[in-house]
Amino acid sequence: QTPATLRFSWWGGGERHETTLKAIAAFEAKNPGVKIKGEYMGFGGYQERLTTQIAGGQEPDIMQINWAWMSTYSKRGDGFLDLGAHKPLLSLKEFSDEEIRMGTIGGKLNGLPTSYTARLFVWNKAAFDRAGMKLPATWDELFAAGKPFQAKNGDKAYVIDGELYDMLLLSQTYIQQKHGTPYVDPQEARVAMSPQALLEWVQTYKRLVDGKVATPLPYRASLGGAEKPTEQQPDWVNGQWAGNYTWDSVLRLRASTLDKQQKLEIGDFLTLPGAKASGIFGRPSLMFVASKRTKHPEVAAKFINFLLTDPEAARILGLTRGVPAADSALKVLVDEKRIDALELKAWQQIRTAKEAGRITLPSPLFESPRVQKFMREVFEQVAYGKLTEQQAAARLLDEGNAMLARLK
Amino acid sequence: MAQVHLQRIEKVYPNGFKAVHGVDLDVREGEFMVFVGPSGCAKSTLLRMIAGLESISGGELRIGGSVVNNLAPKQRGIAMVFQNYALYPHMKVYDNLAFGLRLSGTPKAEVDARVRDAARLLEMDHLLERYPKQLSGGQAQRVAVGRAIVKKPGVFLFDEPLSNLDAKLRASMRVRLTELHRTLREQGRASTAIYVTHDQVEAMTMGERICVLKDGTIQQVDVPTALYERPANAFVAGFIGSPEMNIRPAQVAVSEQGAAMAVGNVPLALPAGHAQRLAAWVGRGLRFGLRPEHIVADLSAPGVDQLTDLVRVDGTIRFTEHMGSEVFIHFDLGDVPFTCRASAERLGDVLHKRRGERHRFGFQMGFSHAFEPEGDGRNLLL
Amino acid sequence: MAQVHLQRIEKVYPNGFKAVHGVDLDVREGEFMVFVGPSGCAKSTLLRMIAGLESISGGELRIGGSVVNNLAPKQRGIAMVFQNYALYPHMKVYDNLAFGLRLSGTPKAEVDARVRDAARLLEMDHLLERYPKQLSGGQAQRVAVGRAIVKKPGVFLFDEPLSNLDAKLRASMRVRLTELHRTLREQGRASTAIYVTHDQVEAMTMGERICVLKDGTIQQVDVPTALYERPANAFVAGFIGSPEMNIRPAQVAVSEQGAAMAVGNVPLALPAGHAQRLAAWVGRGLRFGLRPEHIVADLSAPGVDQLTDLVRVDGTIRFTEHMGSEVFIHFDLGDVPFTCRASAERLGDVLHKRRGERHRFGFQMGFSHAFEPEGDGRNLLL
Amino acid sequence: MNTALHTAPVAADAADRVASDREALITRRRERIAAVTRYVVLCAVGLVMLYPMIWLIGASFKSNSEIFTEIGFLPSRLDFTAYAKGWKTSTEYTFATYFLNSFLITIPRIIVTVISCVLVAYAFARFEFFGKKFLFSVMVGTMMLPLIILRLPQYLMFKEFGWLDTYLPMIVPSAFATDTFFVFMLVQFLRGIPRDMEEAAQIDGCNALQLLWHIIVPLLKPAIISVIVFQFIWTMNDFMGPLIYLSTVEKYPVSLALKMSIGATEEVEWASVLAISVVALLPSVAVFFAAQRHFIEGAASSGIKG
Amino acid sequence: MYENRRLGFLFVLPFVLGVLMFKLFPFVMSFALSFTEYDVMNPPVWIGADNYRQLFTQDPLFNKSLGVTMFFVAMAVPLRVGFALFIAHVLNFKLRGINFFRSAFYLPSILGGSIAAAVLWRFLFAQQGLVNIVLSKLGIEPIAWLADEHYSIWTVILLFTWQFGSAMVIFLAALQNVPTSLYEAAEIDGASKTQQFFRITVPLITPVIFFNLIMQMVHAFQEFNGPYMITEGGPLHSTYLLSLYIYDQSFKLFNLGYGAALSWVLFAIVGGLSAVSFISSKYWVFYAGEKDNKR
Ligand SMILES: Nc1ncnc2c1ncn2[C@@H]1O[C@H](COP(=O)(O)OP(=O)(O)OP(=O)(O)O)[C@@H](O)[C@H]1O
Ligand SMILES: Nc1ncnc2c1ncn2[C@@H]1O[C@H](COP(=O)(O)OP(=O)(O)OP(=O)(O)O)[C@@H](O)[C@H]1O
Ligand SMILES: [Mg+2]
Ligand SMILES: [Mg+2]
Repeated sequence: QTPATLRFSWWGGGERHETTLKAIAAFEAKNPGVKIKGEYMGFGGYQERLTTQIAGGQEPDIMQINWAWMSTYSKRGDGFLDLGAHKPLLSLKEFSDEEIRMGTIGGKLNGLPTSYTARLFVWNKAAFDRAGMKLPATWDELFAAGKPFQAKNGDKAYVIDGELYDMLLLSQTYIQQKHGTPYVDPQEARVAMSPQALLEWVQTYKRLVDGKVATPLPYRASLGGAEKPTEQQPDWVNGQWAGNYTWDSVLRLRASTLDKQQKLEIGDFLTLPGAKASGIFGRPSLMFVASKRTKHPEVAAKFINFLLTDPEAARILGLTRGVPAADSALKVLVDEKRIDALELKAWQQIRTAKEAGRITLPSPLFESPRVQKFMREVFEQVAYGKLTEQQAAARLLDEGNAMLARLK
Repeated sequence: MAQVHLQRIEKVYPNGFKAVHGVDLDVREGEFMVFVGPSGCAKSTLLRMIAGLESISGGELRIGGSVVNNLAPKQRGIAMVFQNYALYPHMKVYDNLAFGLRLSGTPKAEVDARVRDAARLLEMDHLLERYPKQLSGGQAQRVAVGRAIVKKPGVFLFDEPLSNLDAKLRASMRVRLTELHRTLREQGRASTAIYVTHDQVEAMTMGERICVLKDGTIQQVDVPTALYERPANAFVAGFIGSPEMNIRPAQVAVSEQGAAMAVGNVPLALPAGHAQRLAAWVGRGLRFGLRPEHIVADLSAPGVDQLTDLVRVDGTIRFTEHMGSEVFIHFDLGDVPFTCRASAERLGDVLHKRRGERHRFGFQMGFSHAFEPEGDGRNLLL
Repeated sequence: MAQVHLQRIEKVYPNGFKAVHGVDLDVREGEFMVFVGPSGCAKSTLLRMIAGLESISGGELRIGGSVVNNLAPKQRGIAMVFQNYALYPHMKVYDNLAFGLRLSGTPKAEVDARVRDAARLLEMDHLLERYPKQLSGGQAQRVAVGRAIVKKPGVFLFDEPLSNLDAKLRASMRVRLTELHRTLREQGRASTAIYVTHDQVEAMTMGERICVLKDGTIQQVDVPTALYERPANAFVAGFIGSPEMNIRPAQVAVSEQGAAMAVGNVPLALPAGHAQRLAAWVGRGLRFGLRPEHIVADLSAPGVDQLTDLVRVDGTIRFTEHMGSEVFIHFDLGDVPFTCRASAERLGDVLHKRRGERHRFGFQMGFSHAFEPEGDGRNLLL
Repeated sequence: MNTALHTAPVAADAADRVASDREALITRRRERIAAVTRYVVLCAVGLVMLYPMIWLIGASFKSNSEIFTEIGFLPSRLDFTAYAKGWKTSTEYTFATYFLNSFLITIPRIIVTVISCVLVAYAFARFEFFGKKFLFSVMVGTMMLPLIILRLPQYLMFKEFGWLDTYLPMIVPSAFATDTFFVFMLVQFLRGIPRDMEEAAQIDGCNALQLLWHIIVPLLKPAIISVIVFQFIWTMNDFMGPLIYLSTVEKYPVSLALKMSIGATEEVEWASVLAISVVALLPSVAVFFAAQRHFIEGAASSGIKG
Repeated sequence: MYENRRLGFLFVLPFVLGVLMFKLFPFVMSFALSFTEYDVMNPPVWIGADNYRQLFTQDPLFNKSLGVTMFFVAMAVPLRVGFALFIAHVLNFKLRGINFFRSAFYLPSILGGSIAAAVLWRFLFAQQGLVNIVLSKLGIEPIAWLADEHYSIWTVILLFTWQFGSAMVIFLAALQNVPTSLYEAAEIDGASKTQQFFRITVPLITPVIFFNLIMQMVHAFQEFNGPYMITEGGPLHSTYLLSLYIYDQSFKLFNLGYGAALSWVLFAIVGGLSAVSFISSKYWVFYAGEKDNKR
C-alpha cells in the first residue's frame, strides 16, 4: 500500500511554519501510511497562486484561507470538499454552532475555523498616563479625547490609529449600536443601513478625524503609505499614537515594536447607552478547507480535525493561528499559560460577548473584495474631501445596492 | 587541372541590380591574372562568384574542367585572401593557418608540416604563436597569404590584399607576392592566381595578363605591355599608366602641311601612318591621347634631335610636381591641360619657370593615340 | 602672422611612452610643409599637438608668434582635415561646413557667403544638400577640406587626408590640393599648411619643404630635391624615392686601379671625389647606396657612352616588373639583390632574359652614396 | 622671416605670453572645474544609487523598532545573529538549499537561452528566408502584451504537460528563444560584425554549424556574456514564475524563499529578512561586477548599427 | 550559404515553434477570454464584446487609470532614458574608478522589485523622510509625497527612473561607438563639451535612443512592482496604473475576462504607440551605418 500523500498549503511567518511542520510530523506519526506535504510561503502571492491552482484544478488537498475568501471560492458551497460528509471524523462539538454556521455555505460545511477573532480597543496606557488622561470608556469620551490629547502630546499625537478600514469599521460599530444595522444586511444582498444611518456613518468617520481623535488618512499615507501597519509607524512605536481598533489576533504584533516605555492594555468595548446592537465585528479568521478533488477526503478531514482539536497539535501550534476556536485546544493553552495577559483579556472580552449572543454574524459579502474596494474608495474620497457627506451616503446606498445585487 | 573558365557569366543581385554582364574569360593554369578597374566595376563580385561566396545568376563557371556553378566553396579547390585579411581574431596564427586543414580532417602531423612549411616560405615562423591583433599590417597580410598557401589550392584568389598597407609596405609586399607565385610555380605546385586590385601599378607589375573591367563588362584582356601600348579604348588607356594618359577632345584637320590633330586650337602634325588610318575622321571630333612620358620637356637634351615625329609647341606652365628622379609638369596647351613627365636630370630650364610662363614642349606624335569621341572610345588606330 | 614654431617640443603619453623627443622646427608663413615618416614615427602626435588635441609635455609651441601651448584648439586659428574626414554624418554638407562658423556666432549671411565661396572653390556646389554617406570618397575628402577652408584659418593641418582614397583618385586629389594651396596663397589668404603622410610620393610632390621623422625625432628638413639628392642619412635615403634606393653593406677597398666599393665581393670603382671623402673608411664596412635609376640596363643605348663614372658589372636576373613606361629589373650582384629602373623604351635585350640568366648593367657611381654602417647611417659624402 | 622679426619679438613676446598665459590659465581652470564637477555629479548620483544598499546593510543589524523609526543607516550594534538566523530560515531547509535551487534554475536556463538565442539571432542576422520580416515583428510584438494576463493560460498549458512543480516551465520556454529581448540584442550585435571572417571560414570548408561554433560564437563572446549576466540577474530576481509553478518548498529558489517569513499578521524579524536580502543580492552583484567589462564591450557593438 | 532559405528557416524553426507554443497559444487564449465572463471557479461564459463595451462606456476607473498610466509613461520614460543617457555620458569619460561607478549605478536595477526597494522607497518619501529633510534644508516646504494625489505618482516615476541601469548599459555601449575623431573635429570647430554632447553625441546615437525609448515604453506600460509596493495604487487612484487595474480585476476581483479585455486594450495602445514611433523614427533617427551594410 502506497502512502497517501496529501498537500497542505498555508502562508505565514517563521514561527507558524516551524510549528505547523512539527504538527504535521506529529500527525504522520499517529497515522502511518499518510504523508502530508507542506506547501508554505509568505503571504505575498499566496492568493494568486491559490487562484491559479484552483483554476487549473491543481489546488492542494488541504488549504488555509481567509474566512472572507470563502464566498469567492465557493459561492454556492460547492467550491470545496463538503466536510459535512465526513462528520464522524470531526469533533464538531468543539466548535460553537455559530462557528460551524460560518463555515457552512449552501448547507455544506466547507471549512472549519482555526480561531475566532473580533475587533476591540487596545490602548497604550502609558501614553494616556503621560497625557494625564484616562482610557476612554464611552463613545463621547472617545470623540472628545482628541483635542486634550494633542494639547498635551503635540499635534502629531492621536488617540487612535488605524488604516482606513479600521476607521470605517469603528464608525460602523457606532452606527450599528445607534441604528441597529450594519452596512450590508447579514441575510440578504442589500444595504441594510437607512439613508440616515449611512449619512451618520460617514459623519462619524469625519467626526473622528476632524476631532483629532483618529489619524487622518492623508497624514497616515504621507508617512509611508496608507496601508502601512500600525506597528511599523514610528509614532506608534514611541507612544505618540495611543490606541488601535483591531483584531485580537494581531495584539502581539502591535506590541512587538513598542519601545520599553509603552504598555498596552485592552480597553472596555465602547457601547452607547441603550445600544440596539453590540456592534462588535467578529468572525472566524483563518479557515482550513479541503479540496473537492482530493483523493483522500477522509485523511483531509482527519488532518483538519487533528490540527484544530487535538491537544497535542494545540500544544505544538500554540497561538500561531490566533487563539484556537476549538474548546479543547483552547483549554490546553489556557492550562499551560501559553496565552499572555493581554491576549487572554482580549479573548475573554470577546468570549463574553459571543456567549451573550451579542456578536452577530456579518454578511460574507461585506468582506468580499469588491465591496471592500468600493467602501474604501468612497471613504477615501471623503477623507480627501472629494465627496461631501451627503454624496458619500448616496453613493454608499445606490452603488452599494447595485453591486450587492450583482454579487449574489 | 586548375584553369578557370568563365562563360557568359552574369550576376544579378537580389535587389535587381545587374552587376556582371555576360563575362567570358579563360585563366590558364599557373597564370597570374589581375582584375583591375575602378571602384564598383564588379571585380569583387566576379572574384566572389569564382570563390563560391556569391551565387552565379547565369552562365557557366568551370574550374579545372568541371562545372562548379553549384558547388560549395570548399569543393572548388580554391583559396582566398581578403582585403582586410579576415583573420580569425580568436585564434593564434598557427590555428588560423591550420583551421581549414583541420576541418577537412587532415592528420595532425601533416597539418603541422604544412603550416610550418608555409610559415617558412613566408618567413613568419616566429609569428605562429601570436594572435592577429599582435601583428602589424604587413605581418597580418602574410598570415592571410599563408592561410591560402597551406591549403595547396588549385586557384588562389586575392581581393585587394595590399590596399590596407602603407605605400612603402605595399611596394615590398608586391614584390614578395610576385616572387612567391613564381617560386610556387617553379616548385611545380599548381598556382593559378586571380588578383583583384584597383591600383594600376599593382596590376601592371604583378599581372602576367590583366583583365580590365568597367561596369561589369570586360574592356580588354592582355599582357601588361600590350595594354599599355595598345589600349583597346580610351577607358583602358586612361586607366593604365600613371600619371594618366593625356586624353583630350580634338579634331583631325587637313591643311597643306598634311594631317594634324587640333587640340585647343593648336594643330599637332600627325605622322603619315596615323593620318592614313584616321582619314575617315577628318573634320570630325574625336579624342586625342598622348602619354605624359611622350611629351619632351627639354628640347635641347641629347638625342632629342634624333626623335621622329616630334612636334614642338608652346605651353603655359601651371605647376610642377617633383618625384625625385622625375618631375611631372602640368601645363596648358591653349586652354587644354596637359601633363608631361620628365626625368629630373633632363629638365632644362623648365624648373625655373613660374606659373603662367611659357615653355616649349615636344609632342612625340608617333606615340599618339586616337579614340572615338563617344562611349568608351574605341581605339581608332588599332 | 601664421608661422608655426616648435621649440624642443616633447610628448610623453600618459602610459609613460615618450613619442616625441625634443623637436625643433619652423614652418614659414604660407608654406606647405609635409611631415613624412613610417607608421608610428609620431607624425600624427606632432600634428595633434599643434592642433591642441594633445597636450604638450615639454617645449614651446608658437603659432603666429604667440605661445599657444595651453590654448584650446579653437583659440589657435587652425583648421584640420582628418584621415577619415570626420564629417558629421548627421549633417548635410552645408551644415558640416557651417557648423564651426555658427558656433562662433558668425552672422548668418556671412556663414552662407563663406560656405558657398568654399564650395565654389572646391567645385562642390551641387553637393551642399547631400549627407556625407551620399558622397563618394573623393567628394567626402573635398568636403573635409572645405570645412577647413571656410574657417579661414591661419594654419591648415592635414592628417593623411588622402590615404583612404584609391590610387587613381589619390593622384588627382593630390594635384587638386596642391593647386588649391597655391590659389589660396595667390589670393593672399594666409594658408600655412602642415601635411602628414607616410607616402613619400605625396610628400615629394606636394611638399615645399619636407620634414622626415623617425621615432619621434627629425631626420632632415629640406626641399624635396635636396632630400632626394642629398639625404642626410640612410634612413632618409631609403625612405624617399620609389623604388627604394639600393642600400647595401659594402667595403671600401683600395687597389692599383684606385678606390672601389666592394659589394657582394664585386668591386665597383669609385670616382676620385668620392674616394677622397671616404679615405677614412678604407678597409671598414659601410653602407653603399645607389638609386635604381642610376643603374643602366641597356648599355648600348645612345648617350650611355657619354656617361662618366659608369661601372659595368654582370648581374643575375631575378625578375622584372613592368610599369608601362618603365620597368623595374630585380637582379643579384654576387648574392646582393639590386633593383634597376629603366625606361621601357631603353631596355635592350634584358626583357628577353629569363630568371637566372646573366646580364650586364652599368652602375653610375658618380651618383652613389655612402652611409655609416651603424644606426641611422649618416651620409658620409655630405 | 627676416632678422628684424628675430630681434624684435623679445618685448612683444612677454606681452603675448602674459595674454596667452591668462587664457591658458582659464582653460586649465575650466578643465579642472569640469573634472571636479564630473566627480561631484558621479559621487552624488552614486550615493543616491548606493544608499539602498548601505541602508539595507545597516538595517540588517537593527532591531525592528529601530528599523521603523530611524532613517540613518548606522546601526547601534554590530552582530551577525540576524544573518545567521536568516540563513537558517524558519523552514526545513537553510538558504544553501534555496541558493542551490536558484542555480539549478538559473544555470540550465542560461545555457538553453544562449544556445537558442544565438541560433535564432544568427538566422535573423545572416540568412534570407521566407517570412523573416514577419517573424521579426512577431518577436518584437511579443514583448508588448502584459505578462500578467498570459499567466493563467501558460499555467494551464504546463499543467497539461505535467510540468507543474518542476523547473521545466522556467527553463524550457527559454530553450525556444522566447526571451526575445536577447534575440534582439544579439541580432543587433551580429549586424555590426563584418562577414569577412565567415566568408574566409566558408572557403576553409565550414558548414553553417561549424561556422556558428568556430567563428560566430567566439566573436559574439562579449554579447553572449551580457546575455548571461542579464539572464542571471533577471532569473535570480524572478518571483512570479517560481511562485506559480513550484509548490514544493524544497524546490523554492531564493526569490521565493526571501518572502517566506513575511506573513500577514505575524511578527516579522525584519533584520533577518533584510540580512538575507543582502545575501541574496550578492551573487548578482558579483556576477555583474565580474562581467561588466565584457558586458559593456559587448553591448557596445550591439548598439547603433541597427 | 546565407542565401539558402531552408537552412535559415531551420535555424528559426525552434523559435517559431516556441512562439507558437509558449506565446501564441496563451495570446489567443487570453484574447478569447476577453470576450467572456470568467471568475476562475466556473467555466467562462461567452458575452461577446460586452467587456470592451463596459470598459469604454461605463468604467470611470479605466479612464482614470488610463490617464494615470499615460502620465506615468510620458514622464517616466523620458526621465529614465534621459538620466541613463546623462550618466552614461559622464561615465564615458576616462575616469579613475569607473568600474566601481558603473556597478554602483547598476545596483538599483539588480535590486529590482525586492522588498528592500519598497521599504526603502517608502522611507525616502515619507513625511519625515530623507527627501523631505533635504527639501527642508533647501528651504522648501516638505511635501506629502505619498499622500498627495498630485505628487504620489512622482514617487513611482522616480523609482522607475532610479532603476535606469540596463538603459545606461546600452547607452554606454552606443557611446563607445561614436568615433572620437568627430569630437576632435568638433573641438577644432570650437564646440564646447555641452555643444558636443547635444550636437554630435545625441544625433549620432538616436538609433539607440530610439531603441531604449521603445523598450522602456513597453516596460513602463507594464510597470507593476513600483506602485504595487509603494502606494498600492493610491491615494485616490492617483498611482493606479493600468497594470495594477488589470491585476486587481484578474486576481482580486476574479474578473479574468475583463482583465483580459483590459490587457488587450493596453496591448493595442502600446502596439499603436510603437508603430507611431517606428514611423516617426524615419524623421529623427539617424542611421549612420546604413551605407556600409554591404560589408
Ligand atoms: N549585395 C549587393 N547587392 C546589390 N548590389 C551590390 C551588392 N554588392 C555589390 N553590389 C553592387 O555591384 C557593383 C559591383 O560591386 P563590387 O563590390 O564587385 O565592386 P568592386 O569592383 O569590387 O569595387 P571596389 O573596388 O570598390 O571593391 C557595385 O555597383 C555595387 O554597388
Ligand atoms: N594615446 C597614446 N598612448 C600611448 N602611446 C601612444 C598613444 N598614441 C600614440 N602612441 C604611440 O606614439 C607613437 C606615435 O604615434 P602616432 O600616432 O603619432 O604615429 P604616426 O606617425 O601618426 O603613425 P601612423 O602613420 O600609423 O598614423 C606610436 O608609437 C604610438 O604607438
Ligand atoms: Mg571590391
Ligand atoms: Mg597617424
